[in-house]
Amino acid sequence: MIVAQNPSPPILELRGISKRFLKELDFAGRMAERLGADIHEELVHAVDNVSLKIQQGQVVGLAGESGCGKSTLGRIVAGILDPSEGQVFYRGQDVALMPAAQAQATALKIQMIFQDPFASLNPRMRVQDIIGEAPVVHGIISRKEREDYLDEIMLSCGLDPSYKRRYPHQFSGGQRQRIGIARALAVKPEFIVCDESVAALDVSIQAQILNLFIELREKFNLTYLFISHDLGVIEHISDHIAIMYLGRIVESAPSEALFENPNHPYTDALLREVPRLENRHAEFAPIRGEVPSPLAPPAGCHFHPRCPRAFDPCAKSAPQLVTLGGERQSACFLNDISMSKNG
Amino acid sequence: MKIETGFEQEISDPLGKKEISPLRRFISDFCESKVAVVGLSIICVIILIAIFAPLLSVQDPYDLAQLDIMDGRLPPGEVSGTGITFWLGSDDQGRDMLSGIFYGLRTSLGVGAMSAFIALIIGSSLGLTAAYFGGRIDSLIMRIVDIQLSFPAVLVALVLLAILGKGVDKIIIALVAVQWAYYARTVRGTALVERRKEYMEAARCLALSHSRLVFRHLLPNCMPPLIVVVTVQVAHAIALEATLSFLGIGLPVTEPSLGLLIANGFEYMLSGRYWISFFPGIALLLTIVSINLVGDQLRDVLNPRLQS
Amino acid sequence: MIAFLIRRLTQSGLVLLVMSLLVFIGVFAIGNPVDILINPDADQEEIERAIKALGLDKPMWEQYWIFLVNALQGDLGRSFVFNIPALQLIWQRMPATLELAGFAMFLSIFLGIPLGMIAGLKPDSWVGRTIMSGSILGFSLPTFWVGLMMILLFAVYLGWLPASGRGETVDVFGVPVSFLTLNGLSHILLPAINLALFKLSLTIRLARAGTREAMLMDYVKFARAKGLSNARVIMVHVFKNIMIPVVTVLGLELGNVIAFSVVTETIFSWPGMGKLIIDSINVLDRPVIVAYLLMTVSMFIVINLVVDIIYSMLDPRVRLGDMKS
Amino acid sequence: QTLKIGLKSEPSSMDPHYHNLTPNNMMALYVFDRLILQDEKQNLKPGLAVSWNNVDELTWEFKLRSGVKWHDGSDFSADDVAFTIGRAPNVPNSPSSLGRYIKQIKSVEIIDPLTIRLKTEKPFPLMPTYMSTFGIVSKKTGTGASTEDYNSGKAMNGTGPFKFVEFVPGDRIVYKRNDNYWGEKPNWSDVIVKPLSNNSARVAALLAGVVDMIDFVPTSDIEILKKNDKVSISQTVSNRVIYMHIDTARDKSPFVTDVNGNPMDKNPLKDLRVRKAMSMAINRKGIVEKVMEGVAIPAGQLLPDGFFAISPNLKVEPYNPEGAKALLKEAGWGDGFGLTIQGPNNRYVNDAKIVQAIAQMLTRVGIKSKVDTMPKNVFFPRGSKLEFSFMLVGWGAGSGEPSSPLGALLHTYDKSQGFGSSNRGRFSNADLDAKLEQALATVDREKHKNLLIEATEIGINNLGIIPLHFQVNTWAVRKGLVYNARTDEQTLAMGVKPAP
Amino acid sequence: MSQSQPTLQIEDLKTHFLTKAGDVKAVDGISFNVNKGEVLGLVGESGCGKSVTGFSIMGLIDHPGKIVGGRIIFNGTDLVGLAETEMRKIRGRKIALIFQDPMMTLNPVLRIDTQMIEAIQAHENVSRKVARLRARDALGQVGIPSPDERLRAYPHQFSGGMRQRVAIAIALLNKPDLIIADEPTTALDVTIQAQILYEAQKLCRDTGTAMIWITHDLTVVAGLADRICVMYAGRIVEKGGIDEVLDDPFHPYTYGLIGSVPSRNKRGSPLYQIPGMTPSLLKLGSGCAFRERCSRADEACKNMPQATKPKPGREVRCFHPHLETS
Ligand SMILES: Nc1ncnc2c1ncn2[C@@H]1O[C@H](COP(=O)(O)OP(=O)(O)OP(=O)(O)O)[C@@H](O)[C@H]1O
Ligand SMILES: Nc1ncnc2c1ncn2[C@@H]1O[C@H](COP(=O)(O)OP(=O)(O)OP(=O)(O)O)[C@@H](O)[C@H]1O
Ligand SMILES: [Mg+2]
Ligand SMILES: [Mg+2]
Repeated sequence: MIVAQNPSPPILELRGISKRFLKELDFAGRMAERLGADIHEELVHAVDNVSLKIQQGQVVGLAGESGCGKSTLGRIVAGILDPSEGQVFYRGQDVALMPAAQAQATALKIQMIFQDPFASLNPRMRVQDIIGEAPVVHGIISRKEREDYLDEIMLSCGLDPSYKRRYPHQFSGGQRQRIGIARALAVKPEFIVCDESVAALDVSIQAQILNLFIELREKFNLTYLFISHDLGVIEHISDHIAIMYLGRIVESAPSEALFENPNHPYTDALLREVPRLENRHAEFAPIRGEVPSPLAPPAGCHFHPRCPRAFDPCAKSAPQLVTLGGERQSACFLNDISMSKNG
Repeated sequence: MKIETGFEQEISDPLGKKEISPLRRFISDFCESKVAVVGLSIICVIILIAIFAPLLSVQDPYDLAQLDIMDGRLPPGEVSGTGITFWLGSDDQGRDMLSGIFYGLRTSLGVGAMSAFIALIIGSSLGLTAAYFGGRIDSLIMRIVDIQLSFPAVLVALVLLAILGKGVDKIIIALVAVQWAYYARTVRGTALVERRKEYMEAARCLALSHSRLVFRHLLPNCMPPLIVVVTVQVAHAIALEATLSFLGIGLPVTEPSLGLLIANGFEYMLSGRYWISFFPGIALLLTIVSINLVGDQLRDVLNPRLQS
Repeated sequence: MIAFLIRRLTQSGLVLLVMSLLVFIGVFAIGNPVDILINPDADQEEIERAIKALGLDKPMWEQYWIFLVNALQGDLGRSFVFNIPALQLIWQRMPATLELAGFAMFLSIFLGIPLGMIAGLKPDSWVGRTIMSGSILGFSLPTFWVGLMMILLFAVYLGWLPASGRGETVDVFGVPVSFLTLNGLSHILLPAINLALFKLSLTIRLARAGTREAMLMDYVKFARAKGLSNARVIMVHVFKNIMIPVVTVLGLELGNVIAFSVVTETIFSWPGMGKLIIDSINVLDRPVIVAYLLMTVSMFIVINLVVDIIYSMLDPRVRLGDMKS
Repeated sequence: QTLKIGLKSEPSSMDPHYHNLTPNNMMALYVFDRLILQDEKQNLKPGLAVSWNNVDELTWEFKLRSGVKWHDGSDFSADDVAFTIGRAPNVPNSPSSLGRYIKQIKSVEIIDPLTIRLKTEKPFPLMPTYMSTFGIVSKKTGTGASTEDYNSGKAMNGTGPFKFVEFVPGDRIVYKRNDNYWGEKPNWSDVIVKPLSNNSARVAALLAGVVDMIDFVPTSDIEILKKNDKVSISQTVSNRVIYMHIDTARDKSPFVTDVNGNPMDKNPLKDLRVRKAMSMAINRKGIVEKVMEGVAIPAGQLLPDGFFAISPNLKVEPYNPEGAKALLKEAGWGDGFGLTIQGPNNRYVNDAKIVQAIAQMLTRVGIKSKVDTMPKNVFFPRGSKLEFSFMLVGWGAGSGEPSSPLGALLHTYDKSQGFGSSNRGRFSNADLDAKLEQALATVDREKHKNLLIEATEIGINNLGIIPLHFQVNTWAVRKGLVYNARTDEQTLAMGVKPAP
Repeated sequence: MSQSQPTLQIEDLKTHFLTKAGDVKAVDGISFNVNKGEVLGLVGESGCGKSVTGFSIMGLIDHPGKIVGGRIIFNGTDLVGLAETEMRKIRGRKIALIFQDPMMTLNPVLRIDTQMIEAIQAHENVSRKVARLRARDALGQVGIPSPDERLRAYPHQFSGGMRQRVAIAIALLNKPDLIIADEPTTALDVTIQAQILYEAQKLCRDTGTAMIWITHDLTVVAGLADRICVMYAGRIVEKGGIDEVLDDPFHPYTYGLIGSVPSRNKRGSPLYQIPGMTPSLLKLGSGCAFRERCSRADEACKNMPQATKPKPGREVRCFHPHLETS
């Protein structure tokens, strides 16, 4: 009974992840700064204290405007970047503390699919090497099994195996994206980070790839962290959605709940601006202003200068992400008020 | 935004049956320019001549015992004391100009290619190291590169050769010393761009080793600009060697390169004995111009920005 | 800007130091200038006296130290050959070289950019092809060979232009220049063209590549969509963009022009620094060699600095502070 | 009328005493007279001194010319000569001073304004020759004047045929005629001297009419210039002998190898027979004809015919490759050996080509030769450090007689006495040493001469050096002019005259 | 809506690129009208010829391209074959163009004011001062704060959205009759896109400027356009009022396109998927270009279908339109 109530740990958990990019000054720069020149170290808080749990088999969407830190977070999850602070747990184990062999195995378990179908494939390798290199190197398959294995993977990604001796440039964008997916699948991952994986594709192709994602998820029991700035796509594919603004998660909720009833004013505004087929002759009422520079984010709640409902405390301190019942979390001072009213 | 031309689409049409490797595609692009193809053919001929010079020559112009000073400065077509016909005349030492040019090509090309090759190895390893590891290593290497590049090549070579003395090895050292930095800079530049591309991230995601990343993924993608730099630098090296020989430093006189042949014949120019300087000059011109023609077309073909 | 200057100055100081040391060691390694300078008739005692007089009997490190201390006070030593301060010797020769280099640069810029732009605008026309073929030739021909051919053709066979020397000069602010008199101009023309040929080709290629690239850019199309005349699009939008690579590369090449004048000056007997350095190397006149190299390097440093500043003015996207070198 | 001269070598300074170097000494002649002058054949003739003689073995008396005026108008006197003798060896920073020609003078005695006596420690027969090597400067302007003052013209106050106008290093030197010159007045009101170091450029400048006269016409262009009707040529043999210096002293010589190029413990060059064979293997006529294009004279001794103390017994070694082979065999080197010949490539006329030609010839008789030529700046220091085995060098006897090459090249190396300073082969022969030293202490002209001839014969017969040829120097002038070609390679505007 | 002549009337326009590999029929016989004050949406997948249509109208086809047939009647004049000098007077003054990538359309090395003032002075003989004032007003009009200072800035000092607004301001400078907007929001975030769409909409309403909005994003057109043309492989396969077409597409391609847009009611389930991919314009056969990917295709489709008008105000090029659903 107790065991049942304590389900297995989430496949992936982020705790207090921060990533800072610091552009340091060299010797001359420091001298000049002393002398009063207008030069400073530039610190970008790309990801700021993000916590997130992803359950086995879930698709978690991560949305937000350009530069809000989505890709950075995705890269940290995929192990390409190390976080400046915080821990990444994979199946309950801190990735940073794993012994080397296990760390490598985990690294293979988490794969990434990229945005640019042109830049994400090595133009000087044949498809068979792009897909087949890593499984052979890591001993997942033997060299002899390679051909069959390639055929199998390519087929499941909707690629004709007879193309495997070709180079990436001989494929269309959609096919290239499939090759990228096949490359990731070839090392038998459990978790896939999709960073804007359909953003560069035409609608009709985009639909093909989205369908492929859904299909593969069932077939291989995959878990996705699906990053996109296109809320339509996110809404379509995700079970759970996290909205980021300037490095912080401002709201995180199951998709239905989020779209039905956004809590954070930023989520609210964002959702209203998503163009939809159903909205004809729309009256556009945009949020004023643009995302501030991450070099000098506004104090307090980063969103407050653009927020129609901002009030005093918003400029002073940053609201914490609080659980609002169910799986919904939001970081807004308005919730404190409504909660205190309710309570 | 990429504008796709019909041409490219045809080649890359995944539904089509044609399979065209990058090499084939590159060759077809290259052959677009007739001049470049002519240039390439000339280079091939020149290389063949250089390789087979001993078979093609009536005389070993580097073997003093085969030269007779009494055959010196014969005009084209004259017959030497030993019965050899000097089709392009002979120089002041009685060296058959045609044989001299064949051997000179050998030396010039050899020196150019060798120095470019060594500089390529040194420069690109340093450049790759700098780009891949970044940080202090990068700054250190690149500062040295900057310093090296801020010295004009002629001067460095001049001073260096004055110190080192004569010899094929010496001139190769000098040429490498003035060339490596170009490769380092080029490789680093491209490697920095390529390193940030998503395929590198993907490769890292696949937990591949550093050496695999650098040599199998990064290096091949840095090649196109390198190839262009190599051609240009080979041409430069040949010209620079000729210039240095002309200034009287560089190669030993008994084993003249094209530049040295020109320099030797230069003083006979005014007196009407044009052949000593003129024919090697033409050979040098042909060599450098055709290398540059090829390099030019390579630059166009390999430049992603001009590629449709 | 300050950071940029500090970075540059420290770097330059280092370069100068390292370079002077290397040259010092290098020249030391070649040998003793006295063997060449001295009259062959001289006996051993005389040789020793001369070695002492030139301070060459001291160990190298001591010589270098003495040199450094003096150099910091602006004294780069006296020419062994001419017995005048090496710096003064170079100053005397510098205007001639700078004039030659400047004139060559002038030619390559004012011919190269228009030609390159024409070739870039009409890459497939016969004009464009001719220009490009010409530039490949100019790029490939070794300077010395062209110089010889030019003398042969223009001076000897045609007799149009003088073969060598500098011709009449006029003092402008105390600096003799020759391009102001007809005679001077006729003297400078051949060497300047000779020296300019390579840079001219380079400029043509840069301008052509830049133009071709710019013409493909959206902003050119947008400019035309605004209804601008072709002339304005080319002279303003395209031109300003190609100026960036042209100025940067040519600026840096100015250093090379000055260096390459070694060859041109030798052929045309132009009384500049290039000839001086060759002569000095031939007689191992170490103070002059070191001073010359220090001077040219300093000149490069200044040129690079100016180029970077111009670059940052031409390209508003660039901040000087971010520049490394 | 203006005369424009294109010179191969530029003087390094206008100071007549700064640098003992042919271009300097020659340009100094334009402005500064000497006590004794040399004619174009290097015979001595009166200059500022009208006569000279020995008062005793150790004292030389010079009678000075009267009525000579300095360019600034003041009078010339013995004071100036004394001042010059004091200054010439002591110019600060001089890389090569004139002290060599003056150090024998123990004291100077001014008898009257036009008589001066020079005393030596030992009898010194070369005194008049040495007094013809340096220009006399004015005491008035010269006192305290530095080299810079001469370059700028401030101290350029001479008695010579030309007055100094300006010196722009690397570009030109300008003179104008001294209308008050005591001797024959030059034909030119103005002279512009331009340094044109590049051979072809110099010829081109003459052809293009930029200059009226050039020196060191490259051998390859002489033929065509002779045919050109706009110019004329004047030639004469020079006092410069081109020779091969041989390592005759060491048992193991650095560049002698066995036939296969391996180092060898024996030095065949020590064997006179081998040296003789090498000399016989060299086709001097071939070199003169083909390399020098006829502009040289095969040499059998240290100075060409017509100079002082020429041996009538020494003949040019005939070309005899068969004899050379036989001789080599006799000496036990029938299989030959390996040798690298060094030489400069920018010092003498066609130097690098001669080296190659010699390598050809030696190879043909079995001495496998390689060639290594280098710029003079590298060559001479290395040669002086005895790094070579067999090298090409040249020697111009500035004094016009054989004691200078004998002392510098063939006398045993002796630092303390200043002998053998250029003896890069370390040839040593006690007989020769004795004869030469005796000659140098013999004031009697005839005895002196015979001793020198004997010494020369010893040196040449023992092949301390192998003489190749004497350079013939060539000047080219615009048609309508003639130049009295000089054996000492000097190019003097005074010697240029309109063609008769 | 008045019955006056449409601002732009395109009849059977054909623009081909005569490349070495063959003729690329980028635009192959399209016809449509744009009326005053109307927003026409031109949608289609990448490479179907949308931009080429826009450039054809502007007379700015790149080198191997040529208008090989048809007429472009703008305010009564045929622009095809118009002299370059005449065309220049129309460009930027009567018809303005906005491009997709705001990073690329402004010249990076020229200041904003230079680029705006030249656009005015190219058409009107006014002083710099006056032109500058007008430029400032235009910037204000598109909602750029403190336009006076911003005029002196360089493009790189602006964010993407701001740059696109500058481009719009430039388009507005000469109060054109027609604006061709070629995917002006594709590179922008949703929030910024909303701002641009807002400006564009306001503009058409306030000034009565007609607009052709080129995009591949049906959802954007849905909110903005009055009428829509769907392009496929150089031809317009369907056109009509926005509501009618989106609610009731006739052409199988339009049908598929709409089906493949993710939307609320299709969440989680697979999207409608058009098989295959866009064909190469080089190798188009004579028949319907879509037939390879079309589920309804049959022998008839090997011929080129002609435009039919199954309903008033609607037009479709298909032998087997989805008429039964309506
Ligand atoms: N390597 C880096 N060095 C410095 N700053 C960086 C680096 N990578 C990202 N940043 C900064 O971190 C912030 C977040 O970047 P990130 O790429 O994660 O944004 P994003 O949400 O993926 O944006 P987009 O939607 O444009 O892809 C940005 O401001 C970016 O400039
Ligand atoms: N300069 C050119 N040379 C050859 N073909 C061209 C050229 N420009 C465009 N094309 C062809 O014309 C066709 C239509 O191009 P166009 O740019 O109009 O497409 P688009 O619909 O705007 O696509 P996108 O959505 O990618 O902007 C393309 O297939 C392209 O291959
Ligand atoms: Mg991103
Ligand atoms: Mg387009």
